[in-house]
Amino acid sequence: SGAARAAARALGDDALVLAQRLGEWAGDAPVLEEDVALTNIALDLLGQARTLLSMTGDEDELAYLREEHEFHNVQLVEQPNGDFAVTIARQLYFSVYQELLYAALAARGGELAPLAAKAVKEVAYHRDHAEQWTLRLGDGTEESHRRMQQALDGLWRHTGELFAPLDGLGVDLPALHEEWRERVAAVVERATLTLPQGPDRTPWAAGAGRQGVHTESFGRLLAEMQYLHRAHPGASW
Amino acid sequence: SGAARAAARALGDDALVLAQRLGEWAGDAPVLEEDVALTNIALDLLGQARTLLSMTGDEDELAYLREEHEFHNVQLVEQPNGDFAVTIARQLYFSVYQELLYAALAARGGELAPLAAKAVKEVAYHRDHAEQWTLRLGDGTEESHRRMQQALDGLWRHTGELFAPLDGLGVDLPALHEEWRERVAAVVERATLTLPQGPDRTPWAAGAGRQGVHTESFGRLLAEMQYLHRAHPGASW
Amino acid sequence: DALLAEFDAAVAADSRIEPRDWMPDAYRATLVRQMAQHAHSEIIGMQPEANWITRAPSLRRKAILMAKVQDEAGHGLYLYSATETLGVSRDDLLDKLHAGRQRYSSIFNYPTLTWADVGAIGWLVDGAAITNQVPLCRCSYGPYARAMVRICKEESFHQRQGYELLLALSRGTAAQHAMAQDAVNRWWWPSLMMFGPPDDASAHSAQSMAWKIKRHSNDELRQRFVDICVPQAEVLGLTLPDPDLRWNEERGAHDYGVIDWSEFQEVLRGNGPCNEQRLERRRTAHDNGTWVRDAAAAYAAKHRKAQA
Amino acid sequence: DALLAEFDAAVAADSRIEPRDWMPDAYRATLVRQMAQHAHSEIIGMQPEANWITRAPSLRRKAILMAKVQDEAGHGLYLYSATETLGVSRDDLLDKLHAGRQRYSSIFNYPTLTWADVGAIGWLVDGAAITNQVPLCRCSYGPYARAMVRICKEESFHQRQGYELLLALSRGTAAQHAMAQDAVNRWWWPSLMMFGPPDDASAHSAQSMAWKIKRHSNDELRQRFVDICVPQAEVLGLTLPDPDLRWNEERGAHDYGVIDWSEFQEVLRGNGPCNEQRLERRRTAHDNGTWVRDAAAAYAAKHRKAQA
Repeated sequence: SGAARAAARALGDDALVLAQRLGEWAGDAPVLEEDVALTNIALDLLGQARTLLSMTGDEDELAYLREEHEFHNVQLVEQPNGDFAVTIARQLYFSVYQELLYAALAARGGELAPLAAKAVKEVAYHRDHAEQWTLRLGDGTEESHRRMQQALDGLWRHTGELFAPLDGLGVDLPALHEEWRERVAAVVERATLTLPQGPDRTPWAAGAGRQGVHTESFGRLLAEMQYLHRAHPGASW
Repeated sequence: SGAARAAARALGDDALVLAQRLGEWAGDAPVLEEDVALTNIALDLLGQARTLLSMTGDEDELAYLREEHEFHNVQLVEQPNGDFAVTIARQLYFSVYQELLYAALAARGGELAPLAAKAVKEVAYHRDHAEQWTLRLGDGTEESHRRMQQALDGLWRHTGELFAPLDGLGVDLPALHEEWRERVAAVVERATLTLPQGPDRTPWAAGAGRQGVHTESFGRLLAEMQYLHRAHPGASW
Repeated sequence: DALLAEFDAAVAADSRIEPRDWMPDAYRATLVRQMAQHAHSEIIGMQPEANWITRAPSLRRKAILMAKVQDEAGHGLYLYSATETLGVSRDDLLDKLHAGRQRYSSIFNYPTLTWADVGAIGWLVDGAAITNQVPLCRCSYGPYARAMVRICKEESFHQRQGYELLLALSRGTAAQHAMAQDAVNRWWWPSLMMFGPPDDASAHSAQSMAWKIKRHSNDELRQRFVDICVPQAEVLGLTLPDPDLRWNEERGAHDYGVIDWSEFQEVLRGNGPCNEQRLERRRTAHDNGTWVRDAAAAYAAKHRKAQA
Repeated sequence: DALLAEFDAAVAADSRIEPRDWMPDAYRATLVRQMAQHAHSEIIGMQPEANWITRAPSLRRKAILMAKVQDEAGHGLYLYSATETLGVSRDDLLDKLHAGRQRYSSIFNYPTLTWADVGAIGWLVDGAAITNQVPLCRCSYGPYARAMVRICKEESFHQRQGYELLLALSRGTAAQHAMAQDAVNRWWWPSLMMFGPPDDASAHSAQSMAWKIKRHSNDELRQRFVDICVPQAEVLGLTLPDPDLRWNEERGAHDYGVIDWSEFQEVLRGNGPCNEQRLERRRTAHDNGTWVRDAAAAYAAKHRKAQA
């Protein structure tokens, strides 16, 4: 159905945009092992994006020729990389969500189940990676603790959106919210950090990526991603 | 003639690209007076660019639809803003050059003379602005001295290119080099700084913006500048 | 006492209060609060528009936008200077802004998502600002009133440019028209909120009106703005996103829908879409500039000494 | 003495020298220098290609490029590990790189100006690297030889992908074809320089050949590379920018033009187009990562203590 396709496309947008953000790290990670790990995660996400977008159209037309408001990714994934703590906080919030989501999709069967069953294994690694770093940064030095807490707090307002109902998905997203919160809280607590207390969504009603409304930095992300493709209309690469 | 048009276009590209770089500062200057001053300089340059480009074609087609290698600006103007000292060093080198160049163009008459006569007054202000800040930073604190010297040194390798002969311009650019060096040296000396000693051009023969070869950051500058225009082919704004 | 009586008489006679005149502490405090907020709004207000300088889709539009952002920096300069006549320094005011102890207009906590937002800010946000500010040109405090005369002139120029930008989009391609409509949809309600809470909930209004710092109530100005915008929207070929908007023959004015004041309060509390981003960017620019300001001060001190 | 004789015999017999074996100090120093340079080249080499990850013009190409850059990080890891078997730590090697006391391949001091450069690097730079490295798979030092086996396999994959990227451009639109030709024009000569100075001017070659760290002279390898590239360029439909390039029936090899070794020396001296930029970016990434590495170390120490 149209709604199912739109839902698949929204998940594809999530994966694509986060892959793009992680791709910005290449060569600049704090240790060489993280250059490998972050690129690895980016590649998994890019693979998921390609599968999901291809289910609903031509992957390159979708990635390169849509305007900003036609992307339906959550705002969390488009948030700038910031320092390594911000990237890890974004990974923690998103990978726990994605793991729950893909597990539910795999369990329920249907068109997305094969992708979800494969992706849930990849995402388990992403989540483990984010957890390990949350522990190290939270329970590392005073500076790393401060930065990690600040990162968790700063992105918290983009987490509520993850659990807004998504038509056509066939998964009850709001029902996953509590489980997500418990899993995140458990890691955060082990890391000697505090689960943020502020609002978990922006109060601005229109502020939801799922409705095609994004944040200022997303326009620049798209400009960079799409420029070359758009500069050569109709070319094959 | 074709060569004269190409030369006018190259000067227009210089002004356009530097205006674009200075435009990146808007809202982020170290003091409010500099938000005014840097934007003012950017506006002057943008005005020069529009006049020069319009003499050789449609200003927007030229600004928005050429590829990187079709821009013939010197590499100096495309160098990233860096800190305020880098921006000031770039302004100093370029405004002293532009003042000499426009004065020569105004004196010789011909098609570019009216523009040059007007622009030389604007550029005298740009040069004065750069001089005043070179003095303050050079003869300010230890940190500002260090940063200013580093900025002068870092950009020095892009200054030789300014005086490469430019066909069709009708001004003997190499002949202006010595005067430029003396003027820059006088300011640098008053600022208790040292005129850089290293090579004043990159040894890579192909490294000349006037031949359409640029530096890595230029591609990103163009992507940002041209994206929106290219995303709506044929639209009027 | 005599000073207060003299002050009250001057205000009543519509004379200007000048920096050297005696004034009540509360009058001074109210002015500092309002003028500082106004100055801060000019400099924070550069951010959402500067966001599009590097991406402006034609050179003509780029020049117009640069000039506008430059004017805003200039307005900031006048307003900080005018505020300094009340005995507070710009540095002090900036410190208070950066510490979150003084406000700027909440409207700048909304993002500029597309090029059309530049037009919508010009038409609606500058339009609302002018409606607010024109009466301030007759404000009882002289330096503020004079700054506003100059600012209003430039603002109305910006407002026309914004309108013209939107008109070009509205009459452009389908994608451009949609971009313009989307921007108006997002900016309309926040613009109405720029006039502040309804009169019955406005904390400072009565005293400010008595002092002739303020000359019309929030709701009066809001109504005036709505009445101006409706016919302009028609010419633009764009819809204002309010199903309750209609001409009321009896009142000789437009009725409009209920404003979501809970959103206003949230944004005011710091939870708007861009509050943190705006303040953080301002702080970063200021911090990155510290060594430059220090250098300028050191240079000036050296050369004063050398001349002495 | 006996140890040296044993070492020489092992090398002569084409046995592998292993980390615990005795080896001459100069052999060890030569290996450290060469392996460190090789490891540094992998990590600096990520920069020119990573420059295009965010702008790759199709998702398929983006995935291929990401995977390639990831492989380079992986190669860096193997090579630092292999170098550590000689008793120097990665931290120490990185410090020397950042201080400019150890080198990386000069080729990475050239910029990637267009998307086609990604293809040209794959075809020419990786091609030259493989030509250099295949003989290293039989290098006398075991850990280095084994690392090279793995690396060469992946590099030849990258080389084919680069070739295929250029082929698609060459057969694409006129603008794409021009982009490919321009990239080949810029990368051809620097690639030839990757084999190092001519044999008669090469400082370290003779001893390295005797030690079987090196197995062919610079000029031999360069000739091999040219002979491989010429027919490939023909299939690509691209011209190599050397008017003197032609088949020499007598030698059974291609003659080629004179290399501008002054450029090579300048780039080596630090005056190439990107020397400062590459090293500065590396240092910045390293410095920005200090607090992260410190945190990981502190965490590990705490939890070791907790378990003890």
